[in-house]
Amino acid sequence: MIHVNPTTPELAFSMRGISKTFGSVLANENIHFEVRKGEIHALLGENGSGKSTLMNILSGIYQPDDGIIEVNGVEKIFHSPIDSISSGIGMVYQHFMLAEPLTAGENIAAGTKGFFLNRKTDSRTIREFSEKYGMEIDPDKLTHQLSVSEKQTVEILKVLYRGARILVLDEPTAVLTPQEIRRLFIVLRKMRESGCSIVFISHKLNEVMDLCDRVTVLRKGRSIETCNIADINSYDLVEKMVGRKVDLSIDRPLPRPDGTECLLVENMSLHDENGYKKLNRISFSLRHGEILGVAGLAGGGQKELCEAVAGIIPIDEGKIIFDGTNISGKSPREIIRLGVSMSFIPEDRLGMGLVASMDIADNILLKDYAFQKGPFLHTAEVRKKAEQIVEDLDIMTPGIFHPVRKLSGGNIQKVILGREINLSPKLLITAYAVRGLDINSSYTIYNLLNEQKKKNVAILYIGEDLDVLLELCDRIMVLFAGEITGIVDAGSATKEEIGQMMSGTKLADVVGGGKHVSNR
Amino acid sequence: MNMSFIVATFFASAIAFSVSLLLGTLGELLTERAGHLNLGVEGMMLMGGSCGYVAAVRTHNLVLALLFAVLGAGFGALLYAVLTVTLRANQNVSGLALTTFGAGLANTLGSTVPNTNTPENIAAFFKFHPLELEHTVNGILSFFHQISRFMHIGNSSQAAFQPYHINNPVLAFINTAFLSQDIFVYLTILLAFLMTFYLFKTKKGLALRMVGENTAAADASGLPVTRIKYMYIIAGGMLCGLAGLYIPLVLQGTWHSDITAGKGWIVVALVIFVRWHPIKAIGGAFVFGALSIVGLSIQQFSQLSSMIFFNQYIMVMYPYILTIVVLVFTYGRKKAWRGPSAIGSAYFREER
Amino acid sequence: MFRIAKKDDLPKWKSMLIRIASVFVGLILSGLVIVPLGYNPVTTFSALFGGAFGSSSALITTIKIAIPLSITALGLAVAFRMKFWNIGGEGQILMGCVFATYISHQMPQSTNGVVLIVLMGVAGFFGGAVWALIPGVFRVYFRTNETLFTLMMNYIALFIVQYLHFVLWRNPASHGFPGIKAIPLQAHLPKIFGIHIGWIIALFLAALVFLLIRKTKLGYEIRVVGESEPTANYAGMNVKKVMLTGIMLSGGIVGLAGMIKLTGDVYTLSPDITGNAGFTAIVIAWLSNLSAPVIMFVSILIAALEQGSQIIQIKSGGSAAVTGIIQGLILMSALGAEFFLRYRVVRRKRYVQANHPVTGEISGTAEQPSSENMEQKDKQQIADDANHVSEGSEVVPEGDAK
Amino acid sequence: MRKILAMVMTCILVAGTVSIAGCSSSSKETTAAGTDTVLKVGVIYISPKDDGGYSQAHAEGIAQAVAALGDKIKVFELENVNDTDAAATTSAIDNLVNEGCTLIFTTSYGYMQATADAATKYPNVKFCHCSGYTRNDTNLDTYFGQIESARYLAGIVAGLTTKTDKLGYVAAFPIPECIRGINAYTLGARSVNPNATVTVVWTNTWFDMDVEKAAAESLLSQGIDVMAQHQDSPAAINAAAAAGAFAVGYDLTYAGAPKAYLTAPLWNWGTYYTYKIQQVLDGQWKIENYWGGMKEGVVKLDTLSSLVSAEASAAVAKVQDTVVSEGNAFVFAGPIKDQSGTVKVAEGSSLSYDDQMGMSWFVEGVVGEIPAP
Repeated sequence: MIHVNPTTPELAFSMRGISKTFGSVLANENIHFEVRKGEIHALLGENGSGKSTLMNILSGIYQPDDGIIEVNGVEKIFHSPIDSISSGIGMVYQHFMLAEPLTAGENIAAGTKGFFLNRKTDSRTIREFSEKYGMEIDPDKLTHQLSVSEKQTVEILKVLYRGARILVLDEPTAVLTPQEIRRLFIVLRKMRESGCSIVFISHKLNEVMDLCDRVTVLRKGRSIETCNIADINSYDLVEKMVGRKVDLSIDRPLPRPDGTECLLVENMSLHDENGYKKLNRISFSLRHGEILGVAGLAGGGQKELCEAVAGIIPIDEGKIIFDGTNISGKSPREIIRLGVSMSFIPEDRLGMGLVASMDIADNILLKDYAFQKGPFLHTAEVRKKAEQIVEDLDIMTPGIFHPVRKLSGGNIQKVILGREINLSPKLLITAYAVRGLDINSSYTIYNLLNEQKKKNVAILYIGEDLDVLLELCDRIMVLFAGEITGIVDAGSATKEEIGQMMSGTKLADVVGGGKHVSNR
Repeated sequence: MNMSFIVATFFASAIAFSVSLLLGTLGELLTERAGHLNLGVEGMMLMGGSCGYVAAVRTHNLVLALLFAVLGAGFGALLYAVLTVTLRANQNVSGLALTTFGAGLANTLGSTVPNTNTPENIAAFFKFHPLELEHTVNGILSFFHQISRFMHIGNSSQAAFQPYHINNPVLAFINTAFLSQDIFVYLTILLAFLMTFYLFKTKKGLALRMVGENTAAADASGLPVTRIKYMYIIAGGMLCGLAGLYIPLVLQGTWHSDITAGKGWIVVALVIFVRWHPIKAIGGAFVFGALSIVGLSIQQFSQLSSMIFFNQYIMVMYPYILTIVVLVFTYGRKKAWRGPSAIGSAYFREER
Repeated sequence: MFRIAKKDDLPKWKSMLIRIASVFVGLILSGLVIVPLGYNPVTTFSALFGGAFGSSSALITTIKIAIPLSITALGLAVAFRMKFWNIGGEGQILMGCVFATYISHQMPQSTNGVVLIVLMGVAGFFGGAVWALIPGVFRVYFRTNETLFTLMMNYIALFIVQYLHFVLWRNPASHGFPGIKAIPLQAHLPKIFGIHIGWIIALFLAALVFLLIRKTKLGYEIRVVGESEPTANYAGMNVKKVMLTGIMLSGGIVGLAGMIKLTGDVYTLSPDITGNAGFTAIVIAWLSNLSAPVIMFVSILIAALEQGSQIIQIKSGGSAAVTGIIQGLILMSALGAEFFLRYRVVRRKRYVQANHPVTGEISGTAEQPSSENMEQKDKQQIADDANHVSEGSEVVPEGDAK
Repeated sequence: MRKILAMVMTCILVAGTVSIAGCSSSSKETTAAGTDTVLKVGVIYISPKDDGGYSQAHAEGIAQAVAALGDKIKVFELENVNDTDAAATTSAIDNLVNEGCTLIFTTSYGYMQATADAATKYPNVKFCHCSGYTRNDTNLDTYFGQIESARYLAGIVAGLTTKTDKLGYVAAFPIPECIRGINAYTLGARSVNPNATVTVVWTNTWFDMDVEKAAAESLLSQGIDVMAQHQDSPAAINAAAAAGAFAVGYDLTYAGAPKAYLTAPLWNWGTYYTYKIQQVLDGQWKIENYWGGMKEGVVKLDTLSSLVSAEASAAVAKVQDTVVSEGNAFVFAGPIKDQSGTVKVAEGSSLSYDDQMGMSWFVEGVVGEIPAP
């Protein structure tokens, strides 16, 4: 559905000539961005293209180095979010900005006018808003008891409650199931009907094409183009995002026919530190020279799966058999010694696997030091190794004594992968290996993985982008709420099938049924 | 003298002793609710105490004394706020530096009024016990007596005034233990209730809690985070200043260097003990206050004082052990609230 | 309009300069504070530094004060490396002394001095380690907040020592005065250059801690655990074990500091034996950026301030408390200076509006008007900003530190 | 602009450093020049010298000596020197010696060991330690006074002031010094009022207002109407005043509680300090165990306040001359019974100096215990 304002479109806000640097990184460079009243405007761009920075400038979180912001034709300077909010701009963050021990209602009411905290009137207003746009929320529930989509609802209500007429949603669908996404879209369209302007940040083209009226594409911190959705197709959009014609196909060497079973997981269950069940009777196998992809929504148990195989967290029941040995209950160090390597890239990228403030050499040491003799570190050999890795993987760095946090995302990824590959593992686990990377860097990583595959390494690939999963992996396993909803052959499965399984539909019940692939 | 009187007097001493603890706790509680652990309470109490006491001695004016106590300690809190909010320095270390500075300033200032006593007029103000039963009832009775004599009402008009005397032992106990305190004590307790209402029933209080729980969220909600932090850190410091003033001005009636004698540190423990809740602070302060002086009263009963459990030095340990128990208990439970979670971390908007 | 932005790492000499400048700012500020209180800043400061460094005997006294401070700070730095906020130095010093004293009382009178000192050292280490491990175990297994726990442990240790001092270990030979029997003569640390050998031990420990952190596997593990527990876990480290070992080392070294003060300087355990070293050392460790060599240097400076406080009294007859003001302000400005190492204050520039006429509507697909001229301007401004990073920084502290 | 500012600041800082360094060197020259002519005297106090108690009594004594001896001496005083941290004491003595002091008074019992060590370390410096017992043959002696004589007189006042016959006594430590004082006070009170009892609370501190106040309040709640103390803060007097009771002070005249204050046994250290410093100035230094009393003027009873009855004044006046001339020998003259009624000092004899110094029992009439060490 395409919605176009019949009369001369009036601008809700405009940002012109916006520049912003972080240290030496140029995040936004002379960006121009304008949104009309009563439209849903997509802000499209790759990771690192400057979308979030631009929106954080609009919401007053960041101060631009340069540029002008006008709201309703009046020039504004936002010193803090207060200024932005009072101009009628509301931001819904990707990482929720909620105080967990407070109730939903309190989170919504915080910072609004009035002196007394009146649960009744607040609840009534909240309910009015929820009904108007078709949302549901219990204001008296504590925030940490809410589900992800309820938390998002709280965030949206929060900005509506403050009288926002311009809503900015930063990748709102990343954490939602398809059903929840559909519900969100209904809400957003209702808001558009009531005259609100919505900025929808995403890198998912299909959602943009489905929901939005106009789109602005950012690339490498610059605004590339603004156009009507009706006037453009998704292929052109990708080209504008990436900056060149892209061949999105990844080559997929055939798995070695002689690949023996490397990893066998049987009926594995585990729970997290709060006692919630995170994985429930998971069974799958992985052969040498094969890439098994794992798809699923955030929090579906991918992280726990990696950590359990790597021995970091204990399992409640089941078996993990690696090359014929049961490794469940073994310490991470013993498992590392057996040849299991894991690179896990969490959301903040440097959280697990690398030590941000340490230099490259010290980070390379992370997996080696334990196998050195004596109580002292032997740094000389590690330095040599670090030099080698930097050279082999073409890591852009002033030297091996450069702190990794100062490297770019792609180079950080190379450091961690380089270290893991250097251990000549038999099993390589990578989670979100290309998160936050531009397309070029991503392809470098895919190539690295494929090289390992050719060396007969078994690879467990946890990914987010279904297109990539489908092209890179040999098989794809889908997790939903800690259970396997199906394992499919990547060559023949479709995105839709995987999407259905990601939202909890069992493979057998999937509409359009792909080829069933045995999980043995 | 009977046992109940001894116990009642002990209660009264313990209450008077714990007022400054309670005030300080309320102050530090505000600061911590804003997400800042200020270990400089001792310093701020000393600053407030010395400034207020010197003002009292020089001007004989209670209002000025209170004002200077508030300003002195507020200045200390301001220094802390500049360091930890604006300059984002480590909170623990900044608090320790504030204690060093505050103690130095207070003792230097205090040495300008050696060997003085609280001015008579101010001391008299604190000798007034508004809830003391015999005094109050007799005041009212004699007032009516005077009126009735003047109006020649009833038979009693010519009779001599019969003062009321408490006969009921329970009432006497309550009167001695709880009702014979100065107005400051009751105002402080009232403040604890008001602060509870403020924290949990007003939007200002909600804003404060939000800042202490998740500063980034509060910022994104459009709360003036920096202003709120400054406001409550300084307000908290001011309360600590009043707590500090109470010690030389009322409790001891004279100034001596380091007169707070570690009460500021007890306060830091107390805030955890009462789990950042103003009303619980009333009880907590009393328990801490009572336990730190009960050993002296127990000396009178040699069969008790010879037991190690009731030893003076063992008994003062209990508040801290209790605090540790509270700490372990709350952290041991999975879903328990562990206090304002922003405590200890500096907030920089562009680095979330 | 000003705003704050992150700064890239400064070269070493520049950050050094800022830190040194901050000490001077602290001195200037304290000068401003003490003048109204009736002190002449020039005579006060000259008494302070003359008294601390002016003669060899003054220097000896300063170093003697610095010894327990530096060793305590070394110990705390190990814990701080793991982001274990050990503010229980006071308690660990006390317990180190308690255990060392106990050993000295239990050993036969005739025990050889060296043997006795070594045994007391082990006991002191053990005492401090135990006292740190109690909160450590709760931190590791229950994630109990260690800042508050260690603070409480200080008081418990203090009351234990008071109990020993007044009741349990009261020396019957002291005419009824409270007090614990002094350690035997042969347990006194020998002197070299007029100072007990604690200074050699301190230097040795500094080297040891430096090596431990930089050159050993354990030190590496401690650094990784401090930076990121998940990463440590991931690398196969036994995080709990590393933390407990680190905490034990930290507490042990702090306990050893107590034992050294006991055997080198005080000879008798008393509740006041710490001389606040447990708290002062926190500030030292922090200001030294947890670096062992710097700790030695900063300890001397802080010790000079403490030693100078008596000289101020002797020279000017003033109150001892005035050094508290000076010390506090120097610490505060040094803490504040950290800000200028990490952030910079930039003036917000306005976009030149003339270059960019306001248009009511920009057609759907139009590219933004971006003239060459403007591009250059942008670049110029970015370059300007870069200049501020490198040159503006050393000016900032003086202007804003108050 | 910023560069200029930076340069200016640097110049200021450098200039500041140079001037400070310059001053410090110049001040050293003047002190070095004056060493020969003047006797430099060092004094160490446990608390601030204006503490209104023990240290102030000493400081006032020193001030008297300065007034009396004028230019011939120069005094350096260190206050707030912790007496349970030997390191602090040692460095204080070191600093005084470095300053050129050749006569040093250490005024608290806790300084004893550190003073003795310093006496060995600095054979050319003379040390006088107050209230201890360690002496040597060359440069370390001790001094104290018969404060019990004045306490005995104060006891007479208290014994005749009390209505309830219950006296209270807030005492620091169960050490002979305090026990002697309690006993003397009790003997004085019971010499005029045989029914009087003295209840003791130990605070285990010389100066902790909170504890002393709480201790006094615990006594007052038992019906005690005259408070006495052997501590250095006025907290007990203030507590008594607040409760409408009377109080006997210590160390110095206390003006803070005019409605409670009866009198106090006082120190008058000026007599001793003038005497001892003069001794050194004259080159007559001798090791002694100075134990002056009311006769010498080191100890006195404060002028009785207007609250003291005529009867009590008369009773004091009656024995005053004898007490002044005979001192503690009169106070501890037999017969004296202990708490259990056993005669400890027979009629006709008096407690010896050594027995007084080691006193570890309470006389009859004291309510309280001496904790076993």
